[in-house]
Amino acid sequence: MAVLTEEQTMLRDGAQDWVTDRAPVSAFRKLRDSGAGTMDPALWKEIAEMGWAGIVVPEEHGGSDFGLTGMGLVLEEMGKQLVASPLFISGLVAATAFRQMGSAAQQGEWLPRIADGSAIVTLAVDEGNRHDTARTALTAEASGSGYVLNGTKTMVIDGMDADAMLVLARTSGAPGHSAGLTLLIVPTDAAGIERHGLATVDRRGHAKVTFSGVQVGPDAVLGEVGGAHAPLEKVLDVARVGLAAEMLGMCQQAFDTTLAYLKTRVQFNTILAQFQALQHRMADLFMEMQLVRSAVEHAVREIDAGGDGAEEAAILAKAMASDFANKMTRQMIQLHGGIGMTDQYDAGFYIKRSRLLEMTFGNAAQHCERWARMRGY
Amino acid sequence: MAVLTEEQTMLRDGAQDWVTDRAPVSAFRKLRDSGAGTMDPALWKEIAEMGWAGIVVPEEHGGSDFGLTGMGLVLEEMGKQLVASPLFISGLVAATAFRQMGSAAQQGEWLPRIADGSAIVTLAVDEGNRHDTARTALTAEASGSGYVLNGTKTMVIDGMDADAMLVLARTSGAPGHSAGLTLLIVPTDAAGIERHGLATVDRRGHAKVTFSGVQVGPDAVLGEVGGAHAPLEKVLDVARVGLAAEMLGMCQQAFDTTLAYLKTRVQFNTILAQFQALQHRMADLFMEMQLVRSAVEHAVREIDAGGDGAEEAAILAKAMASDFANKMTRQMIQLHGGIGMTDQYDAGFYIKRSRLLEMTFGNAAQHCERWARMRGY
Amino acid sequence: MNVQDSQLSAFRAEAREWLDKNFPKSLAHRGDEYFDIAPRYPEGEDWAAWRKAMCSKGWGTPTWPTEYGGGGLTRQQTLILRDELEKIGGFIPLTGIAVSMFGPTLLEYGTAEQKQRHIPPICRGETIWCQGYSEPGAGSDLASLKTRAEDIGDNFLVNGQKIWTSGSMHAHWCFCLVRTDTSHKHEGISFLLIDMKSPGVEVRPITLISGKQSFAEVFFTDVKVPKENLVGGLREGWTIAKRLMQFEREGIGARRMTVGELRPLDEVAREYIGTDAEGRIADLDLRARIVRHQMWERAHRLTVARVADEAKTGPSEATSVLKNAASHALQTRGEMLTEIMGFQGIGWDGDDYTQTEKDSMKQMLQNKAHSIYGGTYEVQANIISKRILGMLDHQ
Amino acid sequence: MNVQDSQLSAFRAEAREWLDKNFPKSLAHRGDEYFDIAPRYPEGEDWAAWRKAMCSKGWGTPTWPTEYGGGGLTRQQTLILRDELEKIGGFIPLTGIAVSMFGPTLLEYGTAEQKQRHIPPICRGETIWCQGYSEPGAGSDLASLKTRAEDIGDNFLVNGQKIWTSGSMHAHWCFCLVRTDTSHKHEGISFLLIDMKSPGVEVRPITLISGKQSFAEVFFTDVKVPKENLVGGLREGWTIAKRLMQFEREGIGARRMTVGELRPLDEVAREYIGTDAEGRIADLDLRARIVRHQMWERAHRLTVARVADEAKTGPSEATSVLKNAASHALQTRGEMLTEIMGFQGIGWDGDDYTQTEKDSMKQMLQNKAHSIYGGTYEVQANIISKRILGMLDHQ
Repeated sequence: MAVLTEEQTMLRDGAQDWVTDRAPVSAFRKLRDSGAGTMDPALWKEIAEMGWAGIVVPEEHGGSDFGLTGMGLVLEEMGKQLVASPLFISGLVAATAFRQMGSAAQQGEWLPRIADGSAIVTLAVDEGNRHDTARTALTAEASGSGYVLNGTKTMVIDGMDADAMLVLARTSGAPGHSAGLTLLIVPTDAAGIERHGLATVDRRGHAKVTFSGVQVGPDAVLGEVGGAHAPLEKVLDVARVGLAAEMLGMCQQAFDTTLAYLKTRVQFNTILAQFQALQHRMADLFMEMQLVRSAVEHAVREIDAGGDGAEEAAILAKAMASDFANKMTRQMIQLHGGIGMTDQYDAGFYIKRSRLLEMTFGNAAQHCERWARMRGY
Repeated sequence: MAVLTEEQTMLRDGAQDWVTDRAPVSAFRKLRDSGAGTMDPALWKEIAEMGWAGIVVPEEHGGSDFGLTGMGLVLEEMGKQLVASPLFISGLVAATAFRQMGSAAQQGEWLPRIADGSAIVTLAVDEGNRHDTARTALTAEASGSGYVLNGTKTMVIDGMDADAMLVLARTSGAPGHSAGLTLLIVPTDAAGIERHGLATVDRRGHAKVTFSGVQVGPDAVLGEVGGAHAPLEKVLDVARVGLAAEMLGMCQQAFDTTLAYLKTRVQFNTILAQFQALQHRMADLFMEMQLVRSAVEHAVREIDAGGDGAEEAAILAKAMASDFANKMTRQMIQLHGGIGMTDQYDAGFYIKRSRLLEMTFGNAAQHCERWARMRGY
Repeated sequence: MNVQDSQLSAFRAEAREWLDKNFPKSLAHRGDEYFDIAPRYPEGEDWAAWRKAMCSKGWGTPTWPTEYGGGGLTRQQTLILRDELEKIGGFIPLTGIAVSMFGPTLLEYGTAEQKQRHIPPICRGETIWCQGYSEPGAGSDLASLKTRAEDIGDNFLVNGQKIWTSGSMHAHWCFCLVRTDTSHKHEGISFLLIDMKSPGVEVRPITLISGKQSFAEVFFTDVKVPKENLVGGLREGWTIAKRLMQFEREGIGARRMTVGELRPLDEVAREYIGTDAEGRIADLDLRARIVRHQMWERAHRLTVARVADEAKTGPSEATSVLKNAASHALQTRGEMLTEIMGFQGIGWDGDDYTQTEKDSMKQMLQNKAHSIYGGTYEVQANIISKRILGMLDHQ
Repeated sequence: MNVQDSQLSAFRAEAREWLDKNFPKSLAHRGDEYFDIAPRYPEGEDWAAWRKAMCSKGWGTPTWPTEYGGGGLTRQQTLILRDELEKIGGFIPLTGIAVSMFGPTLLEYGTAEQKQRHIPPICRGETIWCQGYSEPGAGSDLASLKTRAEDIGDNFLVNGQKIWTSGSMHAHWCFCLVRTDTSHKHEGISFLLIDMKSPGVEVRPITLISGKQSFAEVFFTDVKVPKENLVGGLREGWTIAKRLMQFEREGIGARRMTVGELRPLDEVAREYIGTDAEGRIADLDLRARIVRHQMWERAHRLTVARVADEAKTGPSEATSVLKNAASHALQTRGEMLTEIMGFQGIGWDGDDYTQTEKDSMKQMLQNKAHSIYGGTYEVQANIISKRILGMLDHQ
């Protein structure tokens, strides 16, 4: 674990205590079994009150400006217990988008509301089977002084609970081109928007959103018309590192839970932890988890430093965390044996959530491809 | 192990006995230490006398026509003890080339001499860093009624001991094209040929051969002028399966030697074989070796059956045997510990020979690529 | 061609003709549906007709003796039958543990009366059996089971709890390991057949992470079991159980990935991910892994065939190898299918996903059990290293 | 910027200026040559000048106390020094076990006299030390060593055989584990410093599969060793040895792949294999594996840095993790380099191969020792599972 400042330690410990106390994985189980929804508004209120929704928001807009270093610690703790909340998409991703791409007016309008949790803003970028912003087909045609949006977005994170969406739209060019993309802020109650929840395996609040002649004004555009691709990729890299932090937490918990199980479960008159084959498997997993942790913590720092290293670091973190989360959750089930296969045990939640996070904003293979291209091979 | 006929069992047992008795790995060590050469002529004479050089040669030309099924068994046994002999390149590869591509006259001239071991014929196809027949640059220009050869071949197997070479030459087109390739038989003592031995890591008789205006007659061409690529690939697939059989034997021996070592070596008052982590590693290696064996035995059958399945089977056998040989030889050293690192122990011979066989006539990655292309993806 | 070969050729011709006449074309390549919902049988006239035809001929259980309703075929003939079935997209319409595990065991260890009573209904596809082996807390250490059978004269009185009894919700009978002697671990176990309609038997389904309820817990409370239902002698249960587990591993390892042919992953990838200008799957990292996976799967199938070929007599020691290699193949395929389908591969419910897409996720999760049931991957590795490789006990 | 930060900035400026003045440009990026032939030092004026400059400043052993000739730098300052060195292709011109293992241990356990006698020559790069630990037959079970040291008054009389003593052909001194008590295994071991010029010491080099002779067997026959050369108390040798092995693992795991920067594999692949129309390495399977390897290597380096950062005080428990991760990285790289170079990568000798090509094969083979020496991969896994994860003894 990286050496933390006093403030960071307090934040991490606070998150740990709150998650363990208020939002352990059993809380998520209750939410799922109740069928009531995909997030618990009461928990979100508490999260907001603790100021976590404003961690990456500048102080002048009501945030604490702790950066991804701070947010990563909270997401890691939440990942441990699979807390369902819009903190990631609104508090990290949307807030970063506004900070990096929004005008002063847009920042003034949205960042305070994101920071205090009164607005949940999400990102609507994906359309096809897999994450690929260049393939965007949803159109934003100039109309009067504003734009009219037509098309469909999928895998909109916490889309059913969101008050507004940052929508990636095509203002020119054809699907496959990275030029001609524009990011617009659109309230979810705008006329012509239809949303419905996707019943994904992790039972979180992903939505499919259809835009039929949705009208927005000229002030809806973040940054340059047609020039969203590059700056949005930077925002998405922040998102990817946030996901990697969440996966790291998930892996750490899956590892710890499995280790604890092996230390108590007896087979053939022997505690499982005494079998050397399992010892060595755990040793290898532990080793790999250390590499993943290093990659994630490095990426967090690079993102906050804002230098040239951020892109490579984000690729590394997302690819390694995705691969390892896949492996760790598989081993979690295998090493638990039969009990791990039952729905009444939590291991299933971890593998299901993992498979979804692995592919969110690009899977390991896609980031490996980026790595190779970045290095020119 | 495939169910064998009585004849096959006799052949296999005979090979096993001879190899163990006359050509164990200690014989290869002596050969290497003596620096005298890369094969032992006395052993080659014995091999020929036993009729193994004629295993794939038709009976009318003095062979036994046992096919690759028979040759595979012998190569597997030779692989176990790393026997250095031209059996593979002359008795299998060159013989197959004459059978499949040669005219009746060429077969009549060469096959009997290959079968009785009086002629060693090799194949000169490779030029660059890696096996790729289409990249052939060595030219054969029409001259009078024959051809003049200019260029260089490398990794010519047993090239220093060969009496003749089947040379792949370009009669038209440019390097990279599979059209325009022609196979010619060229005696190694022809004017304009310069050979020198390559000091490869396995210390076998690979040669680099330079052709400077080497003149051959029109009867030197095997098959169609310019049309050698497709038929030669079929010959090479036979060669690849032969290599896979050799690698299988090598792996089996590496496995058995390692297992025997683990059963005797004591550490921390315990026989190594009792450590569960090592038991499971051996179990996994054994499992994978079974898959490799199935792939190799299947390929041998498919080649002899001569049907459409031969190509796929050859790809599978070469790719899997190469990957596994790499893994098995690494584990052989690791599981032997320090002693495995010393030159006085045989493990080094296995890993060195393996690395060379892995890449001969295409490595695992190249055959994986073929597999994908064959299936149209 | 020798005599044996010509007899086999004749059998092939006969089988082909019979199948041509009797296999309903409507069922071609639909073996998976069948397999998937076993041990219950799909409804419909064609399904029933096919089952009836095959069972009447004894080919539902082709190698079993004809006197008990089996087909009496040799191993070679059976391979030919399977081969001919595969050519037309056909399948054997009997499946489940009665056919693959319990039947062969009872044929070896049962009394004439027991065989006469239980085998023919299995051959006709009439009785469903479940396996009362695992218990909560026992896990891989099966022999530590606690369910007790007390001798009370003509009957045993059975009390205890079983878990992971697959298909017990629909089963008519249960073959069960019970403890008749608490002073010995392995030698205190007996093998009992229990009628699931007996008073005191209660079945509670277990929901798996895949959402399936293919397993259940079974509770026995003062269940009376007639003594004629004891297979083998008292305290010989463990020997029988081990033999049965060998059949089980063979079944799990040897079975094709499904009865029908699965859709090749590269085809799915081309559909979901697309190809580049040269026709290659656009995701090159994935493409490389698909190749390696297909090679493994192919080599596994070849190994299944090779082992069947080699093991002319008696059970093969290779079953643990086959099972672990199959776990690897199945689980890799499941994970890759999810990866390939991407956002369409992580659906659980609703119309946003096709049935195939939803099934692929559930199958990926369900497959995780393959390396757990029938002896975990680790237990198989123990067996390989000790029994095949002779590496002694690790303790 | 706080006080500490500004002090560090000042140190960085000072270090940069000094290096600029003293590091011979001719040696830039040539650290590997140096490393490769350690513990003998390359000849040449620039090499000697650089060693002299660094050693005079104490920066050959930057963290060691100034009173014994070290640099007296803090960990932070040392990182800065290394950072500045890397920028100019520089390297610390002292290497080998005296610097990485023996020195730190003697600084902790030696008497003032012993430190005064042995540390300054190490700081000046004058003495070469070898390690007398392993014995034939002992392997990973180091403590089963048999070399005896008998008390004969003012001296010990040493008899026995050591193996895998790296660099002993050139060593001036050997730090050696000897048995002074046969009634206890671990508690019967003592830590002795032996002058290699003593009568009765014989060194026989071992040829490795890579052709290198970096190790040797050392035979001790009635070698007299003065009692002042005992480090720590009698029978305290095992404690000292464990501490030293911790430094060893740290050194092996933490060290960069070499002192200089290795050539990226993708660059080598582009040269040897070529690229397709889109500039991709033409072997797509290999390309995918290069990516994964580079990611692992990068994450390993980051972990080395993280561990150094975290372990502000005392030795870190992470050394076993670092060592195993480094073995994986190194050995994968070695194998891939051979694969990439293809027919040029399997040369052993002669002019058909460049020196780099021949070295790559030898290095691939030599690298196999990385997971064997200093505690095998398996021993490290035992340490991780027991000491870090608390999984108890497996027996």
